[in-house]
Amino acid sequence: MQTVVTEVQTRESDITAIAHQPPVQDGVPAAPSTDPATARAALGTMWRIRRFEEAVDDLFARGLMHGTMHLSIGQEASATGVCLALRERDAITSTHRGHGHCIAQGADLTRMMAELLAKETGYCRGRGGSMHIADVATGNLGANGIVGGGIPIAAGAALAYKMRGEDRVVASFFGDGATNEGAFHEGLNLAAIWDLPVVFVCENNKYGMSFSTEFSMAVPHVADRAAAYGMPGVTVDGNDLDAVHAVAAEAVDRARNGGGPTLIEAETYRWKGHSKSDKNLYRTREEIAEWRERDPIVAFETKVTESGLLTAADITAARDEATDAIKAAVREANSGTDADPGDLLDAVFAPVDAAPLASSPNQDVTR
Amino acid sequence: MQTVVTEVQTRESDITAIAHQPPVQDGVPAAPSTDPATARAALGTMWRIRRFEEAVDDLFARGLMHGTMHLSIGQEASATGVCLALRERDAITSTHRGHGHCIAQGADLTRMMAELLAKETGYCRGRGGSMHIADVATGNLGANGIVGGGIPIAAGAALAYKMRGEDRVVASFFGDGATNEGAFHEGLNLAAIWDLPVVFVCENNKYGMSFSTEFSMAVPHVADRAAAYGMPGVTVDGNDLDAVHAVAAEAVDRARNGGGPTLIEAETYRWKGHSKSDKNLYRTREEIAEWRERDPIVAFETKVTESGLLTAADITAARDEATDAIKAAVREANSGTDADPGDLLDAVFAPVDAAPLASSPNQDVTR
Amino acid sequence: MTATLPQTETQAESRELTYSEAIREALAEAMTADDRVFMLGEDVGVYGGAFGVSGDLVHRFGKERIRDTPISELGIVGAAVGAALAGMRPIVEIQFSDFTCQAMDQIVNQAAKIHFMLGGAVSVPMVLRTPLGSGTGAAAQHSQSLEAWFAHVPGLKVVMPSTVSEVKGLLLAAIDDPNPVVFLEHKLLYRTKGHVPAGADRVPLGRSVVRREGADLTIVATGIMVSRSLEAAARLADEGIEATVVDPVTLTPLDEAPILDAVRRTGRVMLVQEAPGHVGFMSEIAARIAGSSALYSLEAPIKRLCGLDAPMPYAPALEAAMVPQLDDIVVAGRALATQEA
Amino acid sequence: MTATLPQTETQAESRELTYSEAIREALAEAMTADDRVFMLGEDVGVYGGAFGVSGDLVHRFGKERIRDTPISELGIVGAAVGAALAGMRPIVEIQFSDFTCQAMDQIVNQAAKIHFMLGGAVSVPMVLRTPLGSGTGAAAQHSQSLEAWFAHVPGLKVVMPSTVSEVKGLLLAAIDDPNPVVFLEHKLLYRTKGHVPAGADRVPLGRSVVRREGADLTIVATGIMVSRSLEAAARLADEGIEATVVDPVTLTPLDEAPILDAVRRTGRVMLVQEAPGHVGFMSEIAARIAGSSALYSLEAPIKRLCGLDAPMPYAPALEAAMVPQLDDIVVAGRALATQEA
Ligand SMILES: Cc1ncc(C[n+]2csc(CCOP(=O)(O)OP(=O)(O)O)c2C)c(N)n1
Ligand SMILES: Cc1ncc(C[n+]2csc(CCOP(=O)(O)OP(=O)(O)O)c2C)c(N)n1
Ligand SMILES: [Mg+2]
Ligand SMILES: [Mg+2]
Repeated sequence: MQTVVTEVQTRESDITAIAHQPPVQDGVPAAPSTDPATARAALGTMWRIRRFEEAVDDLFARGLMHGTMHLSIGQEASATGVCLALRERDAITSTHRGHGHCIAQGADLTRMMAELLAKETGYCRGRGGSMHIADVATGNLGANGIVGGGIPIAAGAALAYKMRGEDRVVASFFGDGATNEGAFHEGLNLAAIWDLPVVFVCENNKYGMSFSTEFSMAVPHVADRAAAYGMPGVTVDGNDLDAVHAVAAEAVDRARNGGGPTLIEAETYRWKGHSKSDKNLYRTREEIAEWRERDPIVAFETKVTESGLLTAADITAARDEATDAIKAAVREANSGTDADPGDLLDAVFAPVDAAPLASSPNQDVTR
Repeated sequence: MQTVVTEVQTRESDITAIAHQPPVQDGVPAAPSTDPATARAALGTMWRIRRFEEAVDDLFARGLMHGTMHLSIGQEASATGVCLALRERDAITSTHRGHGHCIAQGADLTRMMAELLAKETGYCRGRGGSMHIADVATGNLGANGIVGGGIPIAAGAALAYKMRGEDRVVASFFGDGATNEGAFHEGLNLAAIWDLPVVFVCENNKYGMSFSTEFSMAVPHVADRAAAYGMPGVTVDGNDLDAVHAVAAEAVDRARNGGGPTLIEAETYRWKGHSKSDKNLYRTREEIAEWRERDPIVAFETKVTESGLLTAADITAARDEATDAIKAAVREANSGTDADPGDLLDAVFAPVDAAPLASSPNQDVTR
Repeated sequence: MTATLPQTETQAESRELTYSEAIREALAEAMTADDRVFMLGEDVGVYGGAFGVSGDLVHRFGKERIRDTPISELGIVGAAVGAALAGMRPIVEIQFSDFTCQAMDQIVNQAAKIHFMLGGAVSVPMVLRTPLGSGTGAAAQHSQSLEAWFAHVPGLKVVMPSTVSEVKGLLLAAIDDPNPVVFLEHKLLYRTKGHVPAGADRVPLGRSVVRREGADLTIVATGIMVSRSLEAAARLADEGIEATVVDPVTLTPLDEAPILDAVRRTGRVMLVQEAPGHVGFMSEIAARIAGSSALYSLEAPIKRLCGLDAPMPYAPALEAAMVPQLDDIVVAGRALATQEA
Repeated sequence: MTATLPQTETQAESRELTYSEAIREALAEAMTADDRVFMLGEDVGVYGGAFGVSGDLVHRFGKERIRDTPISELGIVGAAVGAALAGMRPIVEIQFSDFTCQAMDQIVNQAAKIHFMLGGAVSVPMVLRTPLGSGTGAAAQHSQSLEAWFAHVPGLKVVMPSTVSEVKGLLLAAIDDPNPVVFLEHKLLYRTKGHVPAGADRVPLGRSVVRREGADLTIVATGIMVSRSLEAAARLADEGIEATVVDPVTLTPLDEAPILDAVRRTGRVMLVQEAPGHVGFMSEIAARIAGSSALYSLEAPIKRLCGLDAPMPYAPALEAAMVPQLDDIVVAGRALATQEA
């Protein structure tokens, strides 16, 4: 338990460096495309996600990374837009396709990369890998290898905040495929009946692995499912950062003020296969090409340069900084020590005697 | 497997004795209250359910019955109305509160009572008891001790019928509480995307054990949940036999003709406690009294006598016949031999060598 | 031993309570002492719990902390995991242990693994209480004993309290524990009575208890089989056969030493559980004995007396035939003790 | 032996196939021979299955019979139960055995018990195929070996095919069987090659196989540990230590005689499994030995060499350290064989 506490303290300084929320005017948070600092930060986040995953793709291809991986390239706006709408001390639950969420919450790229490279210096000491990556200090309650696994967990965290009278919110990410799991139904129902401060964010990238949403559900939109829980459901262009941010900000605000949960469906697309073993037999080249045209990063760059908010130089700088940051992260991560098999058995249980829990602060996985 | 086949044959004659479906005029089945034979049969069924459960209640109270029990007294119209809308060779899945469904499908009262009295002559040879009672020959795929357990099973049976091109329908009974289980969500979604011939029948008796639907879900009606699956959802007065039958007949017809599933919510009430251990602390005497006023049997009797369809003598006869039938069932059941602990281990697996499956007819649990 | 609650009162004071009351007392004391502790489950509120364990707690602690839930086992266990991650101390009740099947993903893939998967950054301090066992005529979907499953999952602690006097202290220790603890209560114990310390004394997890000493035979038993075995041992003693009875109490992490010691002293072992024998918890006890030097002390094959490998039937005679009864234990114990070495 | 399919072809013909191909061949032959057989699961259609097992079957049998499903493990296993009750022969694939946790209610409370609960009036002829095990860097939620759970559930048959040459015949026998069969395929076996009979010969369930004879030591191993143990046995043979290797193949119902016989002949036993040892399947094997007269033949304590009692880590070195490797088996085998009696 002590570890957690120390962790929170060391991380504090880094995190405040991350421009998180756009300024609020007349109670409404400004669109990212209208505030230069926010626009720059958001663009930086999206590029960090993109470059991080390109690096991961490359490391896997060269046999330098192990296991499996699920890339969110093409989906950067939904992670970024939602997390931009959160405050410090809010939390998220993430998925198997979770690098973007983790980065958007402000995790350290080196420790993320170190985790994927199976280093002791990684966020999970090499025990978790890509599918379980989490920086608890930035409020990430964990990626999850189980489709839908994070949904009831998000409801539970929100319940804790509500019971303690804290005005904190949980954003729970999941895919379209996850909405067919019982966990989705039960988690949303609990959040609805208890008016919990959760925002359910479905990143609808049209497929659960190979199975199209056209066949996996009998309603046109995931958001239609909100009706079963008496909560607002809204579909948004998940590749439009401003649009995602706007619906998320509204939902977060409602959640924070006791208005209960919302189901957001962000329509987006993954450019890459589901995982390394995907031969893309279930979708057409044309469809992929069409969505690549709708690159969320390019769209945002075009918008903010056309409006004159940022210059071409700002754009280049954002991209280059991200590129450099990832390169540095790979380099530094690589120099970390490998995860050590020595204490596997000790690591199974949290020690009972380490710190009497009553005298320790609440375990509280956010900055 | 041979047993099943024999079973089907011996039962055939009894079952045709049960007036099952009302006559169809202009493609629409007549309301039970408009056809004397149907009205008589339906009333007989409702009384058999009522009397059967009263007898069970009494046997428990006197310590002559073991285990636990869940009575559906007050809910007779929904079981009766739905099963009346089914044809021979259609199937049902039932619940922990399943005596009514079993009787409405035409099961033999003596074998039911024998089961509850833990006799070798019971439907399940005393192995199942009340919570697992089933007469497979009348298409009952089983009561279920697991809340929501029968829902995906119903979808699977319907899938089998559809794949084989048979025009058979499955009605799946469950309570309001069951609609909060993941199994409900997953079962309805499968039925929806595969356009399966299932009718989902929620007997909304306002409580899942002690928990009111007011608190267990955030929508006014269970039927509202149909929207998440793109299927019709309809709420009906579950104590009005004609009304239940009408919506069920429409849904069954749609299912049989390839129109896919329907979610029916039959609003009703259980007069008795959830089970023997219920102290009724969660509901008021007034509420119970109010619903007792809305007795589905009395309502139907009033309707058909006021309309002149049946005479007071018909009514008395229906009730007395049921009373006598139950008395006879208890008597006969009691004279059966007790279930025998001898073959417990042999009964775990169906024998592999008994009959080569390829040469046996399909296992097919309906008359 | 870690303690959330102050350990002020003396152990001297004790009252006769039922097993249910002792559990309820632990719940009440933990909630009084620590705001983070709360309880959720189906019908735990005004109904008082399917087996009456929560009783009147909702009136003392309110609906927020004695939280009725919809019938959604997966959802509520998941909610407990999330609440634990966010700093609470949830206690979730599953009405019958059979319904943990609905929640297995959250129990096994989430609660048990999160601490390890996240490299120790967080833990999941929650307790999952659930009644198991047969004897009530509830048949195959309401009578299972699934302790072997939980014990096999690394990351879960598993407790099977067999006595009224310890159940309170064990539950308090489980609530203290920073790890997920599965707390398995036998239905037939709920109404049994015993002396319970008035204070908040913990009974530490992970300690096997020798309930009786005897030189001829060791009986290892869990749950409801502990009292049944003690009764059998008393009967055997009348015949001059003295049995040691060991109760592991905590199945994971298992304290094997007292068991192995007893085997070394007695040379003969009988393992008694209610659950079906095949790949059950007692298989592990047999494997521990046969895998240690205690093997060399064995004077006869290890006798397992377990539930039959069948689903639980409804008929009372069949239900009784399914699991070891007092007479079965006496007969098997006598046979074992008198068997030629 | 019961047969759904005609047993015309001769056993002589055999081709080299991979384990995946052999499974696919069984699926195809069963579907060709019997209209009732169909397959459902996530991504079994055009994707060809998460591990490529169904491959091109959707093109040969169509989308109805090679049925892609939403991500709804509970729902699809339930649908298989219902289809089986209604006269079909469903084969359901769960992508990773970890996700059987989602479906446990339908597997355990429904499929396994319906035949018994309904007094034998119906049976549930279905096969649940699922890959288990580690070795792919997929970490704690995608690498479990849960065979002990299934084996502990009365009413389920549990098969763990360890060889390419038998997997086809075992799957055909599983499809024939009128009971629910859990068919556990190790991921690392999928690409291994072996000779497979061309015909539809069944390999009956419920028979342990002695894979190698040797007088010094008995190794009992399951799944991926069978080939690893055979390799270790070959190495030990180079040192003059001769091991018998027994593979139970079917965990429930277990054919214990060949194991006990081998123990009687060799006096020393090592039990090797990938799953964590605590309350695992090999605990049962140890219990069977120690519970029989084979006990008297033991010259040393029964050695269990199992996965560590921890969740599966991601890092390759840690993942490897978690489960018995070739060297571990050799070292432990040597120690056991040379231990003083
Ligand atoms: C319970 C469970 N079932 C199946 C899987 C295997 N699986 C991993 S990701 C995935 C697809 C998920 O689809 P979706 O929720 O839409 O997320 P996406 O991958 O599209 O981001 C599947 C089937 C899993 N990890 N967990
Ligand atoms: C999965 C599961 N959870 C909990 C229970 C315990 N239980 C039995 S019936 C019941 C209430 C069911 O409510 P509802 O579905 O509305 O049916 P009703 O009893 O009102 O007919 C509960 C909680 C169970 N049998 N199965
Ligand atoms: Mg998707
Ligand atoms: Mg109800």
